[in-house]
Amino acid sequence: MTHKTIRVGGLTRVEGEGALLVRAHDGRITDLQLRIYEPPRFFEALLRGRAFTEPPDITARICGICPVAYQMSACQALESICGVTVEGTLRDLRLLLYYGEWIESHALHIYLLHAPDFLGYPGGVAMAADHRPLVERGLALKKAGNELVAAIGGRAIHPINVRLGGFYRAPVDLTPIAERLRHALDAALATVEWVSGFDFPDVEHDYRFLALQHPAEYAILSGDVAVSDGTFFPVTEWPYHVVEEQVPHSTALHARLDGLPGYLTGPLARYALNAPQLSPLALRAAADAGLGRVCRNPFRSIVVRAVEIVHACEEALRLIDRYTPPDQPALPVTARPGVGHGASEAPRGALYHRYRIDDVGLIAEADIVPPTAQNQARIEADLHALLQPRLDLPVPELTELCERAIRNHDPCISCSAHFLDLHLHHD
Amino acid sequence: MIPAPYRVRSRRPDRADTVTLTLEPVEGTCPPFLPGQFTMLYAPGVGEIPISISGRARSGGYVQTIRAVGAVSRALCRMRRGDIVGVRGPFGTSWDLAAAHGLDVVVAAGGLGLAPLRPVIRELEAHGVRYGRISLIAGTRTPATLMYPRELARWGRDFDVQVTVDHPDRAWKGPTGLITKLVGRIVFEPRRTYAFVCGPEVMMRATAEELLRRGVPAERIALSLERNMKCGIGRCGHCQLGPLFTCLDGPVLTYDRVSALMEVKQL
Amino acid sequence: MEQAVLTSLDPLIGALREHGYAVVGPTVRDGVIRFCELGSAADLPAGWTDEQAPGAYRLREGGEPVFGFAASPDSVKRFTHPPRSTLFRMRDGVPEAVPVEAPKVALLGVRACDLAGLAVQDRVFLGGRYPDEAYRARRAALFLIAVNCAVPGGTCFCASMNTGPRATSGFDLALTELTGPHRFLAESGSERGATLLEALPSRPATDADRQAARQVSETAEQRMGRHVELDGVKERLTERRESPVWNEIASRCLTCANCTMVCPTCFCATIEDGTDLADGSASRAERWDSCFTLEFTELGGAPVRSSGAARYRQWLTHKFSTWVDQFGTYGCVGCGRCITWCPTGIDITEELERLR
Amino acid sequence: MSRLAVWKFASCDGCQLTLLDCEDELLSVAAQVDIAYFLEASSDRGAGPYDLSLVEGSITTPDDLERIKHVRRVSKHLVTIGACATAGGVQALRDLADVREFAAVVYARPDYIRTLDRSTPVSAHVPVDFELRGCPIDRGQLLEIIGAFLAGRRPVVPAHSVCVECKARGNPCVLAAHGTPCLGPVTQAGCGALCPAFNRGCFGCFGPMESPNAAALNARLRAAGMDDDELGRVYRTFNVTTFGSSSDA
Ligand SMILES: Cc1cc2nc3c(=O)[nH]c(=O)nc-3n(C[C@H](O)[C@H](O)[C@H](O)COP(=O)(O)OP(=O)(O)OC[C@H]3O[C@@H](n4cnc5c(N)ncnc54)[C@H](O)[C@@H]3O)c2cc1C
Ligand code: SF4
Ligand code: SF4
Ligand code: SF4
Repeated sequence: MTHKTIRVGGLTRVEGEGALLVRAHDGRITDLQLRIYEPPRFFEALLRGRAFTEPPDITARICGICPVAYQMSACQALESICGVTVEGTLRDLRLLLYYGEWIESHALHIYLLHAPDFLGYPGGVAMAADHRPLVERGLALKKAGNELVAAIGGRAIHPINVRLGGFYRAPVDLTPIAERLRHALDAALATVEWVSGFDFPDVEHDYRFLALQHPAEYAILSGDVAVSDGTFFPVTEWPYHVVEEQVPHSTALHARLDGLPGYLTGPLARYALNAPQLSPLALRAAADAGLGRVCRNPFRSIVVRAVEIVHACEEALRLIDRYTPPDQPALPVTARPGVGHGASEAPRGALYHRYRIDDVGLIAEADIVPPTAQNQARIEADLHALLQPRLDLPVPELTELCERAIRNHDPCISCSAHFLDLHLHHD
Repeated sequence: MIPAPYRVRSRRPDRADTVTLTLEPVEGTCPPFLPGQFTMLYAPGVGEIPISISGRARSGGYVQTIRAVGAVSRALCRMRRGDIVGVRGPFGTSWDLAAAHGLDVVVAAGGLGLAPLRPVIRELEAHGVRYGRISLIAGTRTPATLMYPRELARWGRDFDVQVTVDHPDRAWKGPTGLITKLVGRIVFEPRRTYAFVCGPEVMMRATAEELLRRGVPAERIALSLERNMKCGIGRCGHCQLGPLFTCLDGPVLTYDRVSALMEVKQL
Repeated sequence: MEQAVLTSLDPLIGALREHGYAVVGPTVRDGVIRFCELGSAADLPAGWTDEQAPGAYRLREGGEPVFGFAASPDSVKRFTHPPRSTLFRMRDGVPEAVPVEAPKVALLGVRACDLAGLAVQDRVFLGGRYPDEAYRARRAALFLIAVNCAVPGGTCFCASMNTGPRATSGFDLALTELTGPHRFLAESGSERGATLLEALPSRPATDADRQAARQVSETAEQRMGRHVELDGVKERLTERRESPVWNEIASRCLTCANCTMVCPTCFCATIEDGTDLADGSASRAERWDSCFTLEFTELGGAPVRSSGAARYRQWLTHKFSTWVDQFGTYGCVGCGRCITWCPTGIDITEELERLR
Repeated sequence: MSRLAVWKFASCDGCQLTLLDCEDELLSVAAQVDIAYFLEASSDRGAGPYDLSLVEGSITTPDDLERIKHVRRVSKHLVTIGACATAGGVQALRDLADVREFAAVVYARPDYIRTLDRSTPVSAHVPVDFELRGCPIDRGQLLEIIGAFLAGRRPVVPAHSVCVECKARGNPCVLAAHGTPCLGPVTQAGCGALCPAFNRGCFGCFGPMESPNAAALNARLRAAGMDDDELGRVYRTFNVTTFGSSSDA
């Protein structure tokens, strides 16, 4: 018979726990489920009753890969309730911290998780057996990112120096880190060149992209929400546009945008919507890599990530260059009741937080929409499109292809505050 | 604080968990030691612990008996012939054998306490004429855990040797229970007796108290104290017992100096 | 002893630099007056003072003097007995000593109690059968410029310990800050101190300067924040080993070890043996330890001093009783740091009084 | 070559990421140790048994309850890493609430969610050879643990207070000098006294030290301006239950 089932149990080289199940009947996919079995941790519930100052520390623990993203979205949502806007040097420091996380997270994904797919290794460490200098370059790049995070945040994972209004202590001198970033910038440029030479499957999807947009910069820390269909709205209107729904096969919620499922957030979206705002070297690297104005091939997202590392290094250097320590490490923030929204661009895409503070300064409601939840439906669509014409391939090959297609989106499953194994059944 | 590299010249398993090593310096000769002194033995990369010297081998090396109880002692017990061990020392005070000349001698050992007392017994064996009556009493958990069984049998030809066990097996014909009971079974003249006592602290206190009660003067009851030691040279502070640094002022101390200290809980 | 009057400390700092010393002295940083490398006399905490009380330290603006404050949070111990130092590395069975780091440091602004603390450390580290050569090297690399205390802190009791407030020995130079006009009476305490002093721009000291300096120390002595009755304390503490007071103190004691860390004389250390995962070499480090930790007395898998009461008793008894047996001096110099920096404000002078 | 496995339960991935964050040591460690099972980093799934298993995350689902027993069976040494695995993690806040109500807050169909009432440390279910604390763990301590287990030595992971490290680092005490509430005196060392170095009070992410006297500290923290609610919260964040009844404000 022509029943076929593919199961990928325990997705590897993704952050968190997930699996994929595909069923096909008579050459048609009948069911495709990206399952997230990351145990639910109920962050939105456990935040209730906590002090309004606590979400930056608590939500950081949603994800060890991108804690800064959580801290930044949380801070901005809460500050907006309290009527505080962080600007100037303190905002620069936040950006620097965030660039550090981008460099670290993207380098991790490119070198240790994603590139092994293109070169045929089970992982970065195995790849090092044949390509040691390459892996060492990747690790050095990653380290530069981590050091930037640690220089500002205190440590690379779950920084301790972030607070509402700014920081507990502002760094005195960032020049030592600049030296490392200059090397990182070279390594980033070399990375773009390297990954752009990979052999990419010829696949394009008609994505609906969503990314933050900022008038003055390639949006990362803040911005309004732009969609490739022309929709544009402030973050405060997020809840009217993005609605999360639960699917039985996953502990992650799926998000719909303006009633339609399957939009994409992350590097491809940012690049499509904001590329002109990339730093000069990043723009040139993108052009040299042949990315074009918009990139719809998810396999090439690795190139976009590399370009974004260039951008992050170059911008970070610029900010360090103009850095002088602020007079005060933080603006005073006093609680007041109300609702606030905050969004920033985590390495994997837009991350939205909403909080309501009650009249004694405690969190009454929290809502967090992480990028992976937004992308899950779209990843399923990618897989559908990819598998449908190739169902005749042997299962091991299909399995590998599926894993690769999923890794294209660097899904961070831990992130699915509320969120992913491939099981392919040809029934 | 830098150990000298020594080589394991021989290794003899004594019991399931106890090994006797003979150690020789990679370069030069072993510094002299006095009975009762200890060295700090270093298992490279694992750690360093105090271990008594229980004799000098014919080759000149230190003979040291180690029971595997934790990480470092286990690593030392696993050492093979030819392996490198770090040695610092010898450190600490010694058993004052000269003070026992002309006196009856009681050697009391609990468990592994026999190891630090072995050089004392060897001296008594070699120069028995210098002393009065010599008795050796030893307590052990089970007959199988008795230290140096062959040597004990040999010593039994020269001295009065008595052994008691906590948990006898079927074959055991000898006494059972606390070592203090053996004090009543040996012959010595309390006022003219010198006692060498080594074992767990409770055993040493009970034995010392029993000897004291029978009239052995406190200053003629010598004990070997055990405390946490990191440096062996009075610098790390860990081994303090009241005013004493156990590593410098001890480990061998007479009961008159320590009885009051040993009474205080958690000193 | 040479004496001279200096009007500025910059030439002194400059001269020390020229002699290859890093000049380390008090400066305002992180909300406290602490010892850091100085660029010039302008980095000194002129116009700042501190208020010290049990468990509390506050920085305050306090008028004109440059040295108008009391003991710094940290003691000189950091320079002579650093928090952690690597002792040796071992590769293929051969141990190699790690060279001792003994940078040339000029400490500007140490107090009489600090010097007394150094004297105690000298006995501990150099006085016995096994002198610590690393300590000796670091100690020899220090150039010590004392400042006589004018404003003792609320937790100071050096006068009762006979260690201050006036520095009488153990320094290369000693300064007394004088006002109207602002100047420093400098005296040398060593040959190198005298040579240095001679080379500085100065004017000779007059009787009036000397009189003013004596006055500073006398006033300081009368302003001691705390007092300890030493008479019989050594014997008393050993007699009080079973006192219920220890348990009461333990109810307030955090066993956090802050007191031993800030104490200028506490010398206890532990050994950390390890291996390098990458190259397989072994190494040993020495690091500050404290009689307040449980591992300190671990024997056969359990600590000897398991209770907080026993640990506090060890500490206090060591300082005022058994130290005397061991080293012929008290283990306390009256700097008051353990009182100020105890998070719950346990005050040894008060506890000694209660144990009377 | 010794074989290492890394396992994940309910967690943020941060603690296992710490291994990948050992950028300078990762490749040399990999030369000494066969990293046989590490899903986050490799799609090779080397079969057990393993000499050393590092386990991240807390036990929160019926499936995980079974899986941890499997991990124990295939591991010679099992070391738990991080506050989730050693103390239940921040998600153990559910222990103080009704988990169904928690699920209802987050999910429209809580009935789809399979979860346990409590988030428990690994040691609640299987014997553990060593617990490495921290949220997240410290990189240096992780390398020490791996080295110690391979060399058969006792890991140098002191259980004393953060204050010891704080003083060694030369931080001025934020509690005494600024009146900033700090849990350092009752928290186990390991982070190098990071927060005080950044002018912030320790919030206890390494869990309780060997002999915590929270009652004594609380008196001081109240004096520094913390009220009972705040005290209750600060002890119950990343190590929800381990500070114990002594943390009851
Ligand atoms: C002066 C002196 C002389 C000595 N002479 C000798 C000698 O000749 N021969 C000899 O064998 N020993 C001797 N010792 C004792 C020896 O030093 C110790 O046994 C050694 O320090 C143990 O170190 P370790 O690293 O092997 O064990 P550690 O890891 O330090 O463990 C120490 C002890 O803790 C116990 N332990 C560990 N974990 C637990 C637990 N969870 N519960 C209960 N107990 C636990 C172990 O059983 C062991 O007894 C001497 C000690 C001193 C001070
Ligand atoms: S302990 Fe903290 S850092 Fe580690 S996995 Fe759990 S939440 Fe993440
Ligand atoms: S700041 Fe906190 S950790 Fe540091 S010494 Fe003070 S109380 Fe202890
Ligand atoms: S100081 Fe405390 S809260 Fe901060 S990192 Fe260290 S243990 Fe965690």
